[in-house]
Amino acid sequence: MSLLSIRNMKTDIGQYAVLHDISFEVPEGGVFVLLGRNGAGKTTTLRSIMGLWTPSPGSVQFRGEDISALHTAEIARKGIAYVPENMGIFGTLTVDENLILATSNGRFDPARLARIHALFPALERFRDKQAWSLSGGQKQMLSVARAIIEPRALILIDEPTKGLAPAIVDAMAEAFREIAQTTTILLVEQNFAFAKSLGRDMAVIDDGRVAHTGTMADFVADTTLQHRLLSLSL
Amino acid sequence: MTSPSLVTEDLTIRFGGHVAVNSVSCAFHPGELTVIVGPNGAGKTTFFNLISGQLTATSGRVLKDGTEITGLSPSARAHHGVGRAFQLTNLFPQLTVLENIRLAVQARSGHGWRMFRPVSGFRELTRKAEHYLEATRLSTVAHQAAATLPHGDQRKLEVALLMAMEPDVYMFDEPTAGMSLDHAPDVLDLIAQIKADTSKTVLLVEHKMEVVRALADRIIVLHNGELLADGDPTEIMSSRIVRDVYLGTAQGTGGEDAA
Amino acid sequence: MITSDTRHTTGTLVIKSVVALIAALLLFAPFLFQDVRSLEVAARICIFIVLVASFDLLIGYTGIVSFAHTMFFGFGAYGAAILLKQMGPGWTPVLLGALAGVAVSLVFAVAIGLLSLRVKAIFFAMITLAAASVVLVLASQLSQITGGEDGIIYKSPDLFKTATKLLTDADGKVVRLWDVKLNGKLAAYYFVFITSLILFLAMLRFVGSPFGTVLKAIRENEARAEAIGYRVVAYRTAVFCLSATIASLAGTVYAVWLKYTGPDTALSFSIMIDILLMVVIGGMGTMWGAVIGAVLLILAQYYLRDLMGAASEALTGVPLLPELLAPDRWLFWLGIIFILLVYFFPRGIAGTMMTGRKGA
Amino acid sequence: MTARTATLSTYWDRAGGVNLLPVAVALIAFLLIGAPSSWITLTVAGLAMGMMLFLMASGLSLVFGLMDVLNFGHSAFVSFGAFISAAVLAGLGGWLAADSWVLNASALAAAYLAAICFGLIAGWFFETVIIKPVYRDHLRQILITIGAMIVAEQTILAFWGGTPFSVARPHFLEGSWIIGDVSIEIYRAFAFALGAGVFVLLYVGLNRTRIGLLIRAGVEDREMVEALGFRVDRLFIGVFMLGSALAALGGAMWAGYETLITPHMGADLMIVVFIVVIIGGLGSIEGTLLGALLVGLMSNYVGFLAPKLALASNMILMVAILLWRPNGLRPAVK
Repeated sequence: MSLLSIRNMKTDIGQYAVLHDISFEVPEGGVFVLLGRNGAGKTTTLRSIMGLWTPSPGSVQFRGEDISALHTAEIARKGIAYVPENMGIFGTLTVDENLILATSNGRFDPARLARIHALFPALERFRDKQAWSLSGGQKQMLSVARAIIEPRALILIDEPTKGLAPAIVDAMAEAFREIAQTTTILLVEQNFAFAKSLGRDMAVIDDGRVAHTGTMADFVADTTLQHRLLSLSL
Repeated sequence: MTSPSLVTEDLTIRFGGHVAVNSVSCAFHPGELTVIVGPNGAGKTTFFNLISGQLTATSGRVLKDGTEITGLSPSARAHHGVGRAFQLTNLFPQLTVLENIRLAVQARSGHGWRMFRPVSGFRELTRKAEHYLEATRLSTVAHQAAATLPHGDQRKLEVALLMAMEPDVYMFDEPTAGMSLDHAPDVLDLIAQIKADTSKTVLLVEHKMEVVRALADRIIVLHNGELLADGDPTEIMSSRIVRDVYLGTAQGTGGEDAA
Repeated sequence: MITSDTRHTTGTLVIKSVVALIAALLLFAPFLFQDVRSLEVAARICIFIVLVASFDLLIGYTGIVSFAHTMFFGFGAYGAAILLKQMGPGWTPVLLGALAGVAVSLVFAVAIGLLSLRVKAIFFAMITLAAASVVLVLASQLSQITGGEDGIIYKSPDLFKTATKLLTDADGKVVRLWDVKLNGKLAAYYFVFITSLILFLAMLRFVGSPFGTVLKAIRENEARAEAIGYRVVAYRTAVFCLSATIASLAGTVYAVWLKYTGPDTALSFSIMIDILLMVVIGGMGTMWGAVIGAVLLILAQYYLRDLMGAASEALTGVPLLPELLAPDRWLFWLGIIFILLVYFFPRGIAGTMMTGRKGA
Repeated sequence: MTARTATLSTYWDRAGGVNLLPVAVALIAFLLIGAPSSWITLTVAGLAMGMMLFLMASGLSLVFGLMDVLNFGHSAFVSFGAFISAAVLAGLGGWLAADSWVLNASALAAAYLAAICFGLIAGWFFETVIIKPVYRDHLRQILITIGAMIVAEQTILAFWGGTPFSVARPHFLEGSWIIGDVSIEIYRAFAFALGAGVFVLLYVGLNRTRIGLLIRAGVEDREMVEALGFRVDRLFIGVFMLGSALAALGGAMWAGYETLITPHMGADLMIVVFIVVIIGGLGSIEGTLLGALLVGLMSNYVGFLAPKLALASNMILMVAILLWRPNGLRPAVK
């Protein structure tokens, strides 16, 4: 059974219909990549899963349970974490405060904190710094760290490599590989090289619809398909 | 060569410690269509915002036909002939398509302050608006509220608004974003028409390579806010540096930008 | 959501015919309703239609929420009142008063506009509220000029004296037309009616003009309006000034009609509340809504209260209910109706009726 | 910017920045007033008034910061707090008249508690019934809350009538302390102390507790707090209730300060409260305290120096500050 299954999801934002028909299945484990052009509806898909926009009723099943009508906070409590495109860091709070906020009871599990500090040493060094003073890459690390400070079943991550230096992108890929061993990741990514190296399954969204689903290996092998869907023609 | 209609000199903007556009100097000439490419976050939209006035530069200058417009408001720049369309649909949602276009025509005509004659009395406004309706093939939906249009038509209306402003410099920010490939050609035809008028300068941010190949007279590559390359399309598209940027092996952001 | 399309649906026709009927009733009011109180009501309706419509230019057409509208109304009223008091009855003080009221209103409107129209709508609402209340306090404190809480009583121009005979018959008696004396009172009413009509028609012109379309564009999408070449701050300040000017003129006309000006008739916050209620109940962004809202509320103000008084007396003995039904408590019920309306019919009466089928 | 102004502003920031404004106002007033004894009396009055304004304004400001909701009917809580506490005090006239200090204080505590309880319940009702349906629609929010204000004011009129209502004060808060030629009204000192106590509690609550952490995070990015699994809407009801209770407490204290109250007091105070939050910057309680102290001090100094300008002085202060900082002195980070 798939962990998350999206069936005929439609989402309107205000007066605009943004998602027309989105269906795909995210199996348990590994990294599932959502690809698509700018404005195709990838971010809206993640936000709809998270309940930040209202998707059509019955369209989102998580572990077989319909979550499309739940409140965002309840969806989060089901074990879904969200790392938004803008990272959603609380700038006036310290790094530790940002992290502790993401725990359900206000206490760190020492082992998980140690694991996070091992993955992202900067977060240990700047524990008491206000988060706005971090660099872009460190903020991204903090945002990801928040998502794994407690065990979760699924993490939705929106363009984590946007505007990051290559060294940090590499560190991020490393971290994702580690996280993916215990947690399923649904990744929206524009950086194809990055997506390629991580993804097991994938879907392409175009104009608010799913244009293709399959495995990453097949997609990488099929350049015509890539060309048609992503215009990778350079 | 003609004198440039739009020039940026050392154009720079910082947000806190982050330099989003870094000392970009570039001249754009009438009769030329320049495509601006670069990975996401490279500063393309910010560069546009600096030219059209949604953002004000930290340092550097913007010149239109030799007149400095760096500190002006967006509306003043529009009156200097710098017009732009937006990446995200940005219309007057409750007004009809015709009303949307007529507003742009009217802004150009300077009739916005006339308050004693009904709009219907300004025949030439309506006539011009209808002209652009036809040019963009939106006549059939002229009396529909903009918000009720399908996405593709909204993108066309976005372009129609820009055309109705009749600027000298046209700036398109991903005009086909979110459009499926079947609908994109309509918008591209419109841009090709504009390009055919040699008195106009066109700037285009675009990801789709077939579009770039079909339309570009020149390509500039932005990367981490800096001007990385500038030149002839074939030259740029085959250049090593651009490939590296796009395939994520260059220093700085990796990025397969077409996604 | 405010509708912009006024295409010819049945609803539109109904609203327009109702407005035409109201106009006809107001035109013949002195002949149709021959008691003093009714004429008072009719004149008040005329003035408030203008006042509410000028407020609609802000709230309905441009999306600006101001609480300073009575302040401008008051400037116009006090301008005429002070000069009529100082200079005695005549047309010069009325004209000068109107001009002075408009001038002061413009100074305030420009100052407030430039200071705060750039900021968020909520800030603007708070700042106008603060400004209006300061002016109200000043008006009651500067009693040498404004008469303080008591206000000013004065005479209107001679033409409007009840004793003035517009037409006399052979015996020198005032001519009656359908049993109505053609006297100064009648002239005063038609002065109110005609000036109100002119101001209202002028506003109808404004909203249908290119200027009006720019206002709607700003309401819909401020950033895009700026991007296609409209200076949003300038337009907002302009419409704020325009609306202030009309409110001020309405104030002058009302001062001439009432022959009394005080905080309660021209400046108080309760007038501002009335205006808000009228524009919302009538329907924002339609102009016709202003007419319907003003008529309904003023009729309620005058006649519903009598009804409530009767009900209150009938219920003597029941706890609290008589208190809530007392004529002075009519605002309580209006407040509740208002809240329900904003929830369920945010377009108001005119807006709800005139909305055609979607996308029609 | 020249190097010189840069240095000046650095000094300014290091010395406490905008927090120094009330001190600066007090110093200028000292020079203008001349007589130290009057100055002290006025300063105490100003600080007391500032603290009461702070109580009334803090809820308004926090609610706006957290949910982008501005409640134009906030003044209803102030009026109701005043009337309810006055009614309780009137009802407990026996306790107040008694010689026992304990009974006196109990009557006052009962009155304040009644106001606070009312604030909590009314706040809950107001948020769920009035505000919730119009989140994110500022125009309708303004209209609805104005409507609610009308209804609330009319309800007070129906209950207590339109005539001024006199408020009893416990005996031990009457009179003044005389130190040399300086006289300090005891009630003012008490109001200041109580207000300061509430501020400290709020400050500690916001900065040292988990709920406070959630509120501060929610002010910055509500969606993200929800995505972390917390119901900000429920938290918001709590904050709204707290804000209403504080406003009611402020009203109750104000009733004792004025000793004569009318149903319009809330609406009149509302203007001052708005000026306070505009000056302070919406969304932060530090900013609100700053604005409240400035307004309190200014009103008292100007009321002494040029009585007719008292209310206008607040307006002038607001205009000056907005010209300098369009978002107020210390707005919440957005």
